Amino acid sequence: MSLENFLIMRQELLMVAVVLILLMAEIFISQENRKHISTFSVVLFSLVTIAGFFPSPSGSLFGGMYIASGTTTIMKNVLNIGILLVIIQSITWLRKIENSEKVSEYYILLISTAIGMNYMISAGHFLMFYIGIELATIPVAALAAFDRMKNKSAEAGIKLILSSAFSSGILLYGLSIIYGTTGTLYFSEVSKLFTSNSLQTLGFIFFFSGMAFKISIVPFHLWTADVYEGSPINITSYLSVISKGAAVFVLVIILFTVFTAIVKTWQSTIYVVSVLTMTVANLFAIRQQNLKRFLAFSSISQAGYILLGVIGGNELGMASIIYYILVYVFSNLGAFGVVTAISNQSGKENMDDYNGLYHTNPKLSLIMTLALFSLAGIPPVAGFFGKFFLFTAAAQKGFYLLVLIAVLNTIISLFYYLLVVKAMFINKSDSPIEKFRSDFPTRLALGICIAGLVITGFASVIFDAIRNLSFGI
Amino acid sequence: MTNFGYTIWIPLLPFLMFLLLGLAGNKLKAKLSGLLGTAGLAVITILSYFTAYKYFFGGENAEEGFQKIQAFNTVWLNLTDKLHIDLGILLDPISVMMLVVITTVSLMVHIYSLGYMKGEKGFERFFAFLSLFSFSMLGLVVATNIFQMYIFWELVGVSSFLLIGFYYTKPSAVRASKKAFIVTRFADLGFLIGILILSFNTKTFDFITLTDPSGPAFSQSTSAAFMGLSVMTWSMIFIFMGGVGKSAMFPFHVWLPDAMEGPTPVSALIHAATMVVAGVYLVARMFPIFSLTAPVALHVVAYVGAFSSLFAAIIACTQTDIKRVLAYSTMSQIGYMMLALGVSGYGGHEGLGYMASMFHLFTHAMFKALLFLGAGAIIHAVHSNDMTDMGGLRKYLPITHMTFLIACLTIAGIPPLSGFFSKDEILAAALHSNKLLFAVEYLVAGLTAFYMFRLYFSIFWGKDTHYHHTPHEAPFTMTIPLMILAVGSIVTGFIPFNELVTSDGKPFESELELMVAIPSVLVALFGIGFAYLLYFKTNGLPDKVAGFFKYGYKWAYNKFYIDEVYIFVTKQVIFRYISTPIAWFDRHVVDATMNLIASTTQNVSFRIRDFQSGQIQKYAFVFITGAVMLAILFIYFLN
Amino acid sequence: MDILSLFVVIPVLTITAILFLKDMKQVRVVSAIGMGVQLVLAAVLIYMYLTARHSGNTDEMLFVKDYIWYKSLNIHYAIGVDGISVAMIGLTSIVVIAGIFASWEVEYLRREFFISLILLATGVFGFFISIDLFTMFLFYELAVIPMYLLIGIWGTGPKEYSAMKLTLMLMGGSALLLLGLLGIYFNSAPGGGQLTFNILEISKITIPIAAQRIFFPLTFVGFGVLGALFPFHTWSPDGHASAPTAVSMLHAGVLMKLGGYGAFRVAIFLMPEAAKELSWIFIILTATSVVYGAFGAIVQKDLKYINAYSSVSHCGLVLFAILMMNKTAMNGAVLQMISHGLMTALFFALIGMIYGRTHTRLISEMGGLMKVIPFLSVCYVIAGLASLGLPGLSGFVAEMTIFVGAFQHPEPFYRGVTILAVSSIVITAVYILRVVAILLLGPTTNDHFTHLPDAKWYEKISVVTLIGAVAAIGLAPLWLSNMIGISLQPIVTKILAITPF
Amino acid sequence: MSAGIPVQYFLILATVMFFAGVYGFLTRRNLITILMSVELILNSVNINFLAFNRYLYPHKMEGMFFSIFVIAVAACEAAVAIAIIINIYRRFTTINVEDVNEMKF
Repeated sequence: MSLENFLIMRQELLMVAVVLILLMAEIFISQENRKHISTFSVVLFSLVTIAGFFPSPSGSLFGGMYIASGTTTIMKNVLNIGILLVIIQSITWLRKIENSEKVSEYYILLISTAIGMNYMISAGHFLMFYIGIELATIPVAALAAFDRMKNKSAEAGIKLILSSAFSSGILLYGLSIIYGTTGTLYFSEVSKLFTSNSLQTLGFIFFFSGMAFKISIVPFHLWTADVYEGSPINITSYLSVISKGAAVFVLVIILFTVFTAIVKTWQSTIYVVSVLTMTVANLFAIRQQNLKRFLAFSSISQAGYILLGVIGGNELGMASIIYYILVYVFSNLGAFGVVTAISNQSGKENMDDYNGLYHTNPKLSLIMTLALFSLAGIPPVAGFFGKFFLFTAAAQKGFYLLVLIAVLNTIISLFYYLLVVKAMFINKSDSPIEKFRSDFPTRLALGICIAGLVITGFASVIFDAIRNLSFGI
Repeated sequence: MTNFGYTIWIPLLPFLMFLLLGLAGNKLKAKLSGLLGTAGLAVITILSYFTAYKYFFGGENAEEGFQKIQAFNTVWLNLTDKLHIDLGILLDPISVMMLVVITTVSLMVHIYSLGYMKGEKGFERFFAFLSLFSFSMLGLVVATNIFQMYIFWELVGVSSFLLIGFYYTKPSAVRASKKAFIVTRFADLGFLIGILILSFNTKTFDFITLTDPSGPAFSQSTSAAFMGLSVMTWSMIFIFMGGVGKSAMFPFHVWLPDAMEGPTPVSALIHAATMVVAGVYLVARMFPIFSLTAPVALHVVAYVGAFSSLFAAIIACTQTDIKRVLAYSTMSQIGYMMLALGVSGYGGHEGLGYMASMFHLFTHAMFKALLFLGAGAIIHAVHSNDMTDMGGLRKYLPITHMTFLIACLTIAGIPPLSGFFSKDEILAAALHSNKLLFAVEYLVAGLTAFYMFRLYFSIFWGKDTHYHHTPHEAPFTMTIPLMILAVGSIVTGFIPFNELVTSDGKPFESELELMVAIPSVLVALFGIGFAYLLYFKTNGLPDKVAGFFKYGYKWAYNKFYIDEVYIFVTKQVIFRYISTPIAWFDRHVVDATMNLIASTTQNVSFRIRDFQSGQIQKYAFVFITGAVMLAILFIYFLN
Repeated sequence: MDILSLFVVIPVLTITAILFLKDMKQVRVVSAIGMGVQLVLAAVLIYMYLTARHSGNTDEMLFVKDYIWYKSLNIHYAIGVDGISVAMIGLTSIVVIAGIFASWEVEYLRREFFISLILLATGVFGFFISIDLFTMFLFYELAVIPMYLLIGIWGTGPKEYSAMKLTLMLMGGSALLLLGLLGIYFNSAPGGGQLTFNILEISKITIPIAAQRIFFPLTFVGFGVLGALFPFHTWSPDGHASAPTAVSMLHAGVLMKLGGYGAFRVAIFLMPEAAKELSWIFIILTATSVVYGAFGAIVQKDLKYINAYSSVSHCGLVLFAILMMNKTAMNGAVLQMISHGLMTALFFALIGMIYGRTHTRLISEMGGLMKVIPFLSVCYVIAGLASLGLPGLSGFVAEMTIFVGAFQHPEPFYRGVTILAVSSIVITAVYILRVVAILLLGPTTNDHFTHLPDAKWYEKISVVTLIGAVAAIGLAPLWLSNMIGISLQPIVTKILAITPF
Repeated sequence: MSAGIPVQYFLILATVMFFAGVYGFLTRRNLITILMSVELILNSVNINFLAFNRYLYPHKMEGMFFSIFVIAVAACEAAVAIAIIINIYRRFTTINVEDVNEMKF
């Protein structure tokens, strides 16, 4: 493997290296040094993240099974930022006594999934894609069941693994049909041979269902809420941001490059499911009391909005999706960060528990508010820009009705986001969450999120850079 | 012609006085502010007289008659390219005449109020409001354009509102002021609509342009029509509606009697002499248009005037509150003026009615102010408004008595007092135009004499009432204005109006028509005699007469139940049948729809929760169903 | 730094300063100083604007600054003002400073209160200086969202419900608006070329009429929700009733004007063809607003509800006039925005002050306050008179300009509807006088009220500022009207190009 | 793989297996059985791949490879799933899927 090849695949390889280093460390490190594993992982992963930003060659490896381009690099970078934030946020939780034995395990599993995601983003062949997607899913199931002592965690794990296995089955069945009708699994060749006959459409629909499962699009979303609620919070945030983001990226790439022959079909499909997703998720979110579950439904509805970027099949759409995922990383991790901090401190996860939070923990409340506003698309935080660009992308292709449905849905979503704001600022509580000071990792992660929320919006460079690397059909 | 620029101070000075007294009034001593206000008014009275002298006798008018002079004009607000609201001063015979009337009466009232309002709480406020009123009224009469007139029209309305409600802790005064404002406001709506229609068709507000017989108003006369009447007719009728409201003509008269809740000097100034004749002035101001392009509207003016004068005169015969009697009498007299305008033609002797109307306006201002101020002096002495509480006051109030008598004789039309001359001209004009109206006015003349002397006899003669406090004559500040106005009532009849104030500015010959004058005096004397019989001494006759008319009396006593109609319309129709349903509709339909959307959302949200059953197999079922449905949809339907 | 950006920068700086203050007492002082500077700046701006115009500068917008922001979408941070925006900025700075003084005694979470208030103001100022649709929309939403907290935290009554309703409905409006803006954007270069959000550039082209027919209603209704367009006005009574004084002032006084301004500057200016075609629908709706709001106000029992319905009526008049699409009526609309902004702020300030003393807003529980608190009562009467259109106060100027302008419409239908709208002046008089009579006049009904203190100094500042502005416009409207009129010329020219009147 | 058997037979077999798997997944109550149903689905996919490869595109091996990978991944999946099922049994003392139902709505 030449240096060139290494550079093309550097992010994956570096991550593999990190995983290996951590495995070694797990074996050789002394008991008292174990508590530094977290810091060590953070440092290592930040190096990986930073490395991703250096300019690097594009190209393909393994006979076209692996493709790296500017677009995939920036997608990976966005995800890496998110993963880094999750890793930082996890530190406090991992310091708990019951987790002390499993710290490096946690990081190994987490980074393994990241490797899977990177491979699936860079896939040029359905086999690579399949391996990537499974690598990105199976460890997460283990992570979801990480809290061995909690019923809910185990339940989340089983629900995730079974559902994802089922969905993989469906997806594979779709792939097998595609293979049967085209005789190849290379993206580039499939796209040439793909027509819009019924069998292929069926194959596409099955494939799409499998992907929709990962992104948690209605009606393939039902696992989401339960798994999110049951998993440890950091895993929930990982699932809601990183897994989803990676799946969206892959979907976009595949739709834009492979299924170009049936654009009309997949546009209609996405039209239907995005309306369903936004509406149903919002309707469910209204009633939620558990914040994790609440954010789960919120993230489902966000997926619905994201599909607006997909539907146009245009360059702007891809740019706005990448941008939106970046914003979404900051906003959702900001919100989850606050939930994590409070949960770590007090074990409380319900909305009622947040009553009067502003009076005891004003900073956390403000961060939460900004994050929620960003999710709702309220200026001046970046979510506003992100949503605007998504809608612009859909409108560019004339999907005005869909945009209308989406914006009406944002009102519903604003309603439930405001419920949280109301709880924190307006409601009174007899037993508010105690005033506390978060530890450094939490503050660092939240600080990055807030900075990201503000900067990503106003610094147009970021969007313009993404735009330059995007492509349409 | 240009050296009338100083007239700008005539309206401006009272305005400054208003600002001074209004903003700093409570810092000044009460007496000082009263004096300041009065002094300011004295200055403009002099200015007005000077202007009148200069205008009428300055020799500037040549053979072509009195010109309209725009002494000052400035754009206040630009509306369209052609329409702009100006503020300015227009001098022509009627505006100059009005200046004299207003400043004279206003000055008298100011002086009178120094005594009458002495010691009242809010003395300086009173004078501030008076100044505001003077400003508005002067601004109204000198208006160069109809919109300026409307502006000041509204301002006099509000000053009237403020002054009627001067005793703001008294609920009846509050009610009265509210009523006055709203009723006139409704009429003003008509005025405004009239202005809109007029300006839309003529593209100008300017009086000089409007009333120019070769101007745009006249070329428009037959252009468009609506319901059989030309637009100009409609606009004139609407504009006249404003006049009806302000001049308390039927059916918008209801506010005037109630307005007597205000302090008596206010009634004298606003509700007798000046503001209420604004409607007449308005018609006079627009007279060429009325006369030449909208004769139908002019007929409306005549009939409304005639009906109101009769209507009011009948009611006046039955009322016992002296100020209300005077109020109805005012209404009746204004009806006269309206009628006179309504029957008048344009130019030369044809314009007799116009001249007569202005003449009567002038004399009426004098004697009606006198009557009100006299009534004020009586109320001041007796502390009651009701004539049944009075009687035999001539002994206690000699000056008031004499001046009151003069005023009564004047209004009754006894020669050689001024009322005789002006009323005679009106009757003559009516005779030449419309016999029916003429007959009505004869009747009203008799009724007028009757109710005025009913008032006079019941107050100053009649029973010897026992008073708690011996009534005493008012102070000089009050009696001097009475005497001045009495003189005015006597002499103003000799002013040659036919040479000064005519419809086209040119003088014309007019002489006393004995055929009209003698019977009218006889009718008046008959009325006086009848009143003498009934009220000179206490006897049972009035009740018998009342019994004779029975229902008629009852209806008249209750003012023909017009108030009740109004209350029905406002309380029942507007409040109960329009506003309450609208408010209900807003809350329970419009708002409820919005809330329904929200609650439906919540409801649906609750209904669909079973989808999320927690059963992984059900999830998978939905999953596979969804996939299959999508497949079916796209393979069989949308492919 | 150009003068216009200062209007956004100063509030932001003020907020930053407040954030770092230790002493709570200083918060209001700093706010007052910040907004005072803003007021001075507004005066300077007006002066500069007039000077520039005087010296023959006939550009459509003055002080234009254009910084590219999102290059790929051609989004700019573009600012500029014409006479209308200058006037609105003046209005805003007056109302904001009055609002600051009116909320001098907010105790609970004072720092947060003033921050939210100024944040709201930032949005409003930003909105008025923007000439880029994106920036405009951004500031629009920025102005709306603090309302939730302001009402929810510092409000009274069913505040959470009202705040939620208000926010959601306004956001609903902005949702439609967003769609409209996107539609405009994608049709901004019908002949090919660079799409743009810049109002001035879009105004030079004609958006295809088919697109206009879709996006004009969206944009107009979107702004109309904020302008209390019937039937989307129901957030207004509840919202105003629950909001704290200064918030009601700012909201009714300034924020609702965003609706009118936007409807004018975006919907009508950019899509005049569709506006002309569809105006009859909205004319009916707005005329309904005018009359309906006024009738609705008559029977209300709560002072704030009365004023809220009255705002519906008056703001309806703004949209009504805009739709008449001639220079005079539009001029009147802008004047009405300013006038209504000032006097409704005045009303809400006074209502807040009265409520602060009597602890009730039900008129039936009050009476004869004139004797007890003469200063506030007289001011209330003045506000009432302004509201019912007394000459010499601003309401008259605005309403008359609207009526005369609207009546110049060539089609009889529009003139007929105008007469309907004109009739609202009577209804207005009815409810205003009803309140004045019950609330202020008559004997003092409640013994508890006999010793109420009259206005404090800061309350006087707040009220007198507003009255001064109301009277100034009412007495000498010409310069303002001309300033607006000149700026209306481009749009009038554009409309005339469609069908000459 | 006798040449006498047409490809359709394989495909029908695969389809039947697929739906049997789906049916099993939806109806079995035992978590292990459910896992087995998933394996059934995956194996149906494998048959598909192999049949397609062998009959339609015999000169390339993509289908073969793919099925090998699927088998491998399925094994991993099963490993993790069974680990979690064991944990479920510890926590819930049952592996009846209907009882693993703490979170819903």
